[in-house]
Amino acid sequence: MEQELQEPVERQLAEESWSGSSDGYQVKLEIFEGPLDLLLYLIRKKKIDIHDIPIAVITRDYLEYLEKKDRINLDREAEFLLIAALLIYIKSQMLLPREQEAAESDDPRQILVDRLLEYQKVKIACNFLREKEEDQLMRWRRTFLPPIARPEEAELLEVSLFDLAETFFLLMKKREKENLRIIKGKDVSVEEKMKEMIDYLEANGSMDFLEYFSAQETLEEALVSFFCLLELVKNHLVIAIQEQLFQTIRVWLRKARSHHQHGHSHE
Amino acid sequence: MNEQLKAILEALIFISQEPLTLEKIKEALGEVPEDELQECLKSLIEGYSAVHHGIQIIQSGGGYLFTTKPEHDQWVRKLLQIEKKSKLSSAALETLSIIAYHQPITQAEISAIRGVDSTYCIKTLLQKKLIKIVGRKKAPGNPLVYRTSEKFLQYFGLNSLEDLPKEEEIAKILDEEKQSVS
Amino acid sequence: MNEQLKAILEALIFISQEPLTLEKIKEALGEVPEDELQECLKSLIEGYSAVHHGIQIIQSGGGYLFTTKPEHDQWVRKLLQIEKKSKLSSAALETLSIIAYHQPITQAEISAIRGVDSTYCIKTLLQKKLIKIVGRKKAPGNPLVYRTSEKFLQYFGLNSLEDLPKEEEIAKILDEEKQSVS
Repeated sequence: MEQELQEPVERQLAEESWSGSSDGYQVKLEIFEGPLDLLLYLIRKKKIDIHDIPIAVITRDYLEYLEKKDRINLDREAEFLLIAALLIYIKSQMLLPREQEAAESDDPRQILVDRLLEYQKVKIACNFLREKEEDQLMRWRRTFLPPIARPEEAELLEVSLFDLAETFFLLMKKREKENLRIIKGKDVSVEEKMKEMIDYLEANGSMDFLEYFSAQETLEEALVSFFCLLELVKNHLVIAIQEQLFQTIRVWLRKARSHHQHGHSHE
Repeated sequence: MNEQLKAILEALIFISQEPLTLEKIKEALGEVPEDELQECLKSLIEGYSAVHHGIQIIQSGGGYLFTTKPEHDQWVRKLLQIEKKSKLSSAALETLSIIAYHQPITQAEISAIRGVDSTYCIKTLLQKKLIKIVGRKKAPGNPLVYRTSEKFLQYFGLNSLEDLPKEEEIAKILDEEKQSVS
Repeated sequence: MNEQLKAILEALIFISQEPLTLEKIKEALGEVPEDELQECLKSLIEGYSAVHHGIQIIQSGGGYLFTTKPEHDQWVRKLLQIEKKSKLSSAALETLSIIAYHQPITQAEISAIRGVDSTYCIKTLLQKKLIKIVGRKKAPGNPLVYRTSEKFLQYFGLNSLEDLPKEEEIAKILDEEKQSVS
C-alpha cells in the first residue's frame, strides 16, 4: 500500500522527547498521547484500582510530572493543565465534609473514572489495530493487472454513417412526439453551422452527439447540423466513435485535419 | 466440490484489483447456488493457508483478496526495492480507534475522549482516506461528522466493522491485564 | 524439496509486475543453489498446471509470471468490465464535485471549470443517477442544465445540499498542508 503513512512531524516530536533525560527511567510528557494517557500510566505504575483512585496521591504524581518537563508545546500543556485542574477540584471535593454517607454516584471522582475507563478501551482498540496494521503492512497485494488477461482498451467502435443516421432519426422522431415547437423564419446556413461545429470541437475536443443535437433550438437547425456532421465524416475531417453499443456517439476532430479544413472553408 | 467453479473463483480473486465481493462474483457468474459458492471459497482459502504457499487469500473490506504472506515481507521488499512501510502515528491511531467505535462522531467529541485536540489527526486521516466526512450533526455550529472509510477496513485487513473487538472482549482483555499487573 | 524456498518464489512471482527472471530472483534471495531453485520452480509450475487451479505460472520474456488460465477468459473479462463500471473515475468525481457546488450548471460551464471536455463524465454520472437534468438554460443553444440527484445525497450520506462541507471548512482542513509546503 502507500508509503508515508506516518506523520514525520509527530514522530520527530516523539523522538525529541526521549532525548536528554538525566533521570534514568524518567519519561517526558510528549511521549504520552495526552493527559489521560499519562494518568493511566501513573495508575498502572502504582497498581491502583481505577475505580478507587487515591486522588491525593495521583494528583501529586501527576503534578510532579508536569514540573519535571523541560519543554512542551503550549497547546499540549494547556490540555495537561486542564486535567490537573480537574484533579485538584476533585481532591477539594473529597475533602469537603459530607452531610451523609454519599451515594456511589455522588463520588466526585466518577467523572474522571468514566473518562479513564473510556480511554482505556480506546487504548485496547489501538493495540488491536496496531497488530492488524503490522500484519497488513507485511502483506503485499498486486497493484497491477497481470498481462495475459489484460482488459481490452475501452471498446471503441467506429460508428458507420448508418448508425449515425439511425440514432439521429430516432432522436428526431422522439422530439417530434414531444411537440417540438418549430420557430420559423430563421435561416441556418450549412457553412455557418459547419464552422460552428468545428469551432466547438476545437474548443471542447469532442462533442456528445445526442446532447449536441438535442440542444439545437429548432428541428431545422438540428437537421442542418446533422447534415453538416455527415459531410464532415464523409470528408474525414471528424471521426465519430461509439464507446459501447447503445451508448452515445462522440465526435472528435481528426488529427492532421488542418489542411483539409483549410481547403474546405474555401469552398 | 465443483472444481471448475473453484478454479474460476481463483482466477477472479486473482484478477480483481479490489477485494472481490460476493455481489461482484454473482454479478460476473450469474446464477450460482449459494452453498456451492461458499464451499468453493472455503476450500480455496484453506488450500492457500498451507505452509508451502507464499500467497494467501484473505477477507478484507468485505471481499476476498490475494496477498503475499507476512513472513516473506523482507524478500518481497528486497525484490521490489522498497523500504519497510511506515505505520500510523499513535495519535492518529488513537483518533482512528475512537472514530471506529463511536461513528458517526464529530471532532469535538473525539477530542473530548482523547483529552487532546484532534484536528490535526483528523486532517491526516482524511488525507490518507482512512476516514470520511459523512454529513453534519444537528447541533450548534452544525459540526462535520466523520466515519471510517472502506479503505480503513482494507488497511487493517478487517472484513467489516464487526471484526473490531466487542465491548465484552475488551473487558476481558482489561481483566487479564489487571491480573497480570497485580 | 525446499518448501520454504518454493513459498518465497511463489510470493515473488505473484508480486512482480514484470516476468520474474532468474537474475532478479538471485538478486533478491542471494546465494541459492541453482538446482534447488530449478526444482522449486518446476514444482511450482506443475502444481498450478492442475485443472483445479484458475491461475497458472507461465514463462514469458525470460521470466516467470502468474496469469489466469485462458479457459476462464470470459469470466475474467466480465468481472473486469463490472469493476470498471462500478468505479467512479477521478474525472467523474471531479465533474460531480463541480456540479455539487455550482448547481444548476451546464456542460459547457463544467468543461470550462475543469478545462477538459466533460460530456463523457456527465453521461457516466447520469447513468449512475448521481446527477439529473433539470431543464435548459435560456442561452444560445439552450444547453441542458444539471443538478445532483436524491441518490447523490444518499450516496454521500447527506441530508441536504446544505450539508456539503463549505469551502472554508475544507480550506481549513487542508490549510496546514499548504503552509508546510510553502
